[in-house]
Amino acid sequence: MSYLARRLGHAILVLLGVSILTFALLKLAPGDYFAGMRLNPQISPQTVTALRHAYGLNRSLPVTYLRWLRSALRGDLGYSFAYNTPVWPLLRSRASNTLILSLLAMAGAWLVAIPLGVWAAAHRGASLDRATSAGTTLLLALPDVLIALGLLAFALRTGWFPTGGMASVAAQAMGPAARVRDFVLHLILPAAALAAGVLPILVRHVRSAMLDVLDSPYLLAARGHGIPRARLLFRHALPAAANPLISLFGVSLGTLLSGSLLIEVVMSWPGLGPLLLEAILERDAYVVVAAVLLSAVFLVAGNFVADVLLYAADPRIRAE
Amino acid sequence: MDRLLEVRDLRVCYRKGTEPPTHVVDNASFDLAAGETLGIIGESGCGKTSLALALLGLLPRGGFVQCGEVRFKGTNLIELHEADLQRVRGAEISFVHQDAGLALNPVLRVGDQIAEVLIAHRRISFRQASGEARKILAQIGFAGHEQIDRAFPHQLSGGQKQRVAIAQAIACGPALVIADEPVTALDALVQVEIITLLKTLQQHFHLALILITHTPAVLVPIAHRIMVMYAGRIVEQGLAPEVLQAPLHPYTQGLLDSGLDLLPQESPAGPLSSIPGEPPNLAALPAGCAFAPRCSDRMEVCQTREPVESHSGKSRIVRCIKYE
Amino acid sequence: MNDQAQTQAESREPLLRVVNLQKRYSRGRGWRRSRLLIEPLRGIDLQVHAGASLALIGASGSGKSTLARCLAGIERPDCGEVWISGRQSGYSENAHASGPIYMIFQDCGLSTNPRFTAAEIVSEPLLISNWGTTRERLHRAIGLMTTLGLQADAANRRAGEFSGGQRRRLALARALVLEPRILILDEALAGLDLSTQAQMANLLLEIQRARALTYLWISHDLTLVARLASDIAVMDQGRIVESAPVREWFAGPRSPQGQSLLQAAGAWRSRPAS
Amino acid sequence: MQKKLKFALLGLVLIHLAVLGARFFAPYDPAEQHRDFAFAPPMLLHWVDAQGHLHLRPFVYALVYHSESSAAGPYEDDRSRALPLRFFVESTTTHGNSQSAASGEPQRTNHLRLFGVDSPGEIFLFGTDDYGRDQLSRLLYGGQVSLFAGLFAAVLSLGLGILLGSVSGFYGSWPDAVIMRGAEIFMALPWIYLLFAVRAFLPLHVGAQESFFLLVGVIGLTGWARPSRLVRGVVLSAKHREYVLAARSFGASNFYLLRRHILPETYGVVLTQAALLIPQYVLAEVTFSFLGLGVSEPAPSWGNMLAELQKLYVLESYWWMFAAGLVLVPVFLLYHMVADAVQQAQL
Repeated sequence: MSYLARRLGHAILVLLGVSILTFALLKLAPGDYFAGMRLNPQISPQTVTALRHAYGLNRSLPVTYLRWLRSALRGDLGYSFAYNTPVWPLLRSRASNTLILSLLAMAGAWLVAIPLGVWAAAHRGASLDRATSAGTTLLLALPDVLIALGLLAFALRTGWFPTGGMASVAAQAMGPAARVRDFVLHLILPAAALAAGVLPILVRHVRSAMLDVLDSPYLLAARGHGIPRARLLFRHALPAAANPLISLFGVSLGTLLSGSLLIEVVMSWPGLGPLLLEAILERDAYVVVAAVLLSAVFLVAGNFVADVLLYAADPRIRAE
Repeated sequence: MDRLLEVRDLRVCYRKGTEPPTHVVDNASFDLAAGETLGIIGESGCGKTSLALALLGLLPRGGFVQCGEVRFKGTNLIELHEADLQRVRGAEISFVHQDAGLALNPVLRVGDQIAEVLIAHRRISFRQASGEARKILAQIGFAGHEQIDRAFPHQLSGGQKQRVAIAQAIACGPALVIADEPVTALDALVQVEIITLLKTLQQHFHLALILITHTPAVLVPIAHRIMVMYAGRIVEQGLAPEVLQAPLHPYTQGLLDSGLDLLPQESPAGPLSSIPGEPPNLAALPAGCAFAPRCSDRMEVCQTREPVESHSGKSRIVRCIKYE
Repeated sequence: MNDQAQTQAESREPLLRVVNLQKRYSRGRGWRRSRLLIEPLRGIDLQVHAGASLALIGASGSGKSTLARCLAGIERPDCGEVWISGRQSGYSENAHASGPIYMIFQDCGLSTNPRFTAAEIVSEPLLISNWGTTRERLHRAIGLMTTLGLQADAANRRAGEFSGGQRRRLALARALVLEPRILILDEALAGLDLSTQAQMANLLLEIQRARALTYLWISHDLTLVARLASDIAVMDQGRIVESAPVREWFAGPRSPQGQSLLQAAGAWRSRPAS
Repeated sequence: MQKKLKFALLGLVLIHLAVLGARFFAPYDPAEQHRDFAFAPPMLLHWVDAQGHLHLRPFVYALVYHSESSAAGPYEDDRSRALPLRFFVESTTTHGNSQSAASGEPQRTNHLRLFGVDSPGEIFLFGTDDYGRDQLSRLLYGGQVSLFAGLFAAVLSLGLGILLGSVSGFYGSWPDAVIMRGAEIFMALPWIYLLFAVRAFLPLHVGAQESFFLLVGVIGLTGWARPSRLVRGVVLSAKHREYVLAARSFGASNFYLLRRHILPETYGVVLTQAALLIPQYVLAEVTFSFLGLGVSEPAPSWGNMLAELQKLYVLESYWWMFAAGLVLVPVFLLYHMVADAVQQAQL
């Protein structure tokens, strides 16, 4: 249990570090939202100074950070200058959209990757294995952007899928069933693009983790005891290969979040990605910090989940 | 004596890439009776392990049996399909691997690992198999340890792991157990325990045992017969006392001379006896007798002609030109 | 006169004298650090005379290898003194301060860098101590390799291409190239086939005679110890519990640890089963 | 295996040379606009003319504007005007667009190009964009930005990674703690978010050259964490190898140990990482420029060329605008081949 407590403490420390890092970066940035305002002849310099004071932008870095951290812990992540609204409500719906997309893509990619990887490893060198490896190689060389644009072009040409957003304009008027159908239709392409980005990495790792285990002396020994093949693969080999795969789970979440930023922008999925991009272009400081920090929260939480799974799956870690 | 295992002219090859296959075991013939212990000795890289793995069709990637037969209770194992072989492995013939630390699955409880073997060969529920596994563990020296079946391999000592591996091997009551260097990785004291355990089991279950080692001393308390391998060939076989006390082949003599004595009072002062040189590369064997370059009794003819097996006495076979 | 006094002092003084050597590690993190204290050496006192051949035996984990590493200057003992021919030596990070003690490691496959050629491996200590020119170093390395039964044409082969026995010869050559007075052999023959083991043992005996070396054997193989050592010290839990000349010890070890070690080795001595 | 590596390296060298020699290989200046030919489709090279005669010198047909509403697109081939390909042509580049030539005297430079067609007439092998700029030329020039930004950034972050990783692994104690905690913080952010966070505090609108170095800096400096952790791992295990201990017992200095024994151990990991990081960083540049945070118009980069596709009508109708994304595929394949080959050579 102390292992998990340690991992949790570690995760919290890392998040604190991330918050300091992002916050410091933004404070070092030349110009903020009000710098742009200053250029506007209709707003007097006094007003700008007063506003800066009101938002606490004129205090020293540690003080601003501590104030921000204290309010962040209360759920107040600051104020968006561009949207003229508190950051958290703005972020909350965007973040949940990103999570829906990422988790769905994650589930889809793993559900395909595990059987495919195990199967390729079990038939090492056979034509099916080679085809899988050629497929993953090609998919790995296709940039996310291209996949997303390709799928979007496909949607445009065929008209089978909507070309962006989360819901049709007419969605409000639809019945519940139709609304769900509409939502799913909007979700399919971005999720597919996202899953296609991580799928080749997952398949390759599953395959190589399985190969390592299949070559291990204890699998040879199990074969020597006459354990049937299917049982050998799923009861003996897969749990032993789980360790690197669970670690991969955390890492793949990072890749997925990175990929989703771009895909959200391309496919106009109203997630964190487009919000962050806008915020950067608008120099909307608190939104940038909050969005980046939130992405770190997702990733760190994902890694913590991986730690918990690892704890459950590997007796050697439990014994530590 | 009824023959349990008959191996005839077995040849095992390894193929690497496009190179011609290397013969790691050649022309191997031997018999084993039920309840008999056969020790196989030889330096590393002389084909002992490959021979053992070939008996059960467990050769690693690139290895294959080129010719010969392995008759177990009358069935030729070489001709069996993988699915049929799988029914033999663990149930009729089982294998104890070199290093039990590596041969046990690190993420499964040891009790379950034994139960797995039972489930693979019997129509039996998991619960029954677990109970059985506990009984077997108690039988092989874990009597005092109540929760031992719930342990994971990393929680056990080297000797305990080897015991678990042996428990797996005997779980289904096989007729033959092949143990490949079962004690090499262990401390001297534990080595004694494991060999004693093997001996007890062998007598109790009337097991046939093939014990592979490169330390002849290990065989002294347990082996009925001894087989010596060099460069993929069986160079000498016979009853253990005969081979140990009066080795015929110069290689056997060299091996035994460099190993067995212990007390300084008994051992002569001066240099230790040893076989000069090193075992040859199996991919490029010298012409004639493979041992000739290292042999103290080398004759002219040894470098040109391969020796054939010659029988001396009831069950003594030696492959050396000296005795032809 | 001064020289004479020193020579006299040296003849009385053992070549290697170890006084109350201690070493401990702590495992674990933070506040749990103190709980997991491992003490591989709890006060070692040891004397080895020139030309002797002392075997350190004991169960695994008794501290044999840690003692060897402390003596060879690879690890720093926490307290205690090491005297070599009347001069105190100590650990230092960079300069080699343990004096003329070198060590041959357990597995020579690991103790030779697979990227290096044989000549590079053997001449490495010379290079490190800035001895001679490249040509002189090479000459000396190859000379030593030939003495130890490695062919001169092996000099340019990489370590990975040698067999286990040959690699041990390489490691031995490397240890001898700076002409040490004491050689520590940490399981230097373990894992070899018996015949190769015997070859190496003979080679080591020969070298000991030729170069007046003092050996410190670390081994769990009593068969070899019986043939190679002149004295035996039994270690248990970081202490030396017994030491005696080899014949005396084999005739009857006094410590219980020694007795169980000998008993284990003797189990093989029972007559063959019929 | 060696053959695969050689093939991949050769391919990469050729691609990089082509990009570097863009002035010679590209038929047009990247900013040169042909306003009459906005979104012209790629032209086909022909050897056989309408009459069925074979020509040894390949030619293209001149394009004529047809009608916006035709199914085959607004342009069609003028079968009567074959423009034979000329090699090693002396070409005059007009800086600024051809439309504004009347308003002032544009700057002119002459240099040799690999191929071109006789004036009047144009050759657009990869089509044009909405300003009528030749895509092939822009791809070649854009590669200078995209490929080399990735390359330089990888060199930067690997250099940093080796330095920090080996210090961390070799010296341990507090430098290790500081460096590794730092790496953890960097790795706790999804990579693109990290890039964006850093990019966010830098000036938004900068010139093409500044933005190139800015991107190299941002990408290179944020990517040190993973390579440094890998290098640290290798150094840490190498440090405890018995041959390192042996060298230490002969009195070797830390510098000697690092140089002779430990750093050579990391070469394999570093090369593999390089082959994996470069394509990743090329993609990062493309992503930045695609989203308008990198190299901006009119200087071409594969990212801002691809950005055209964000307009739905472009995405729907002008498939050749995908070229800037598709060129990434062979580049990535070749880099991945190098990574695979290096990795296998290590085993």
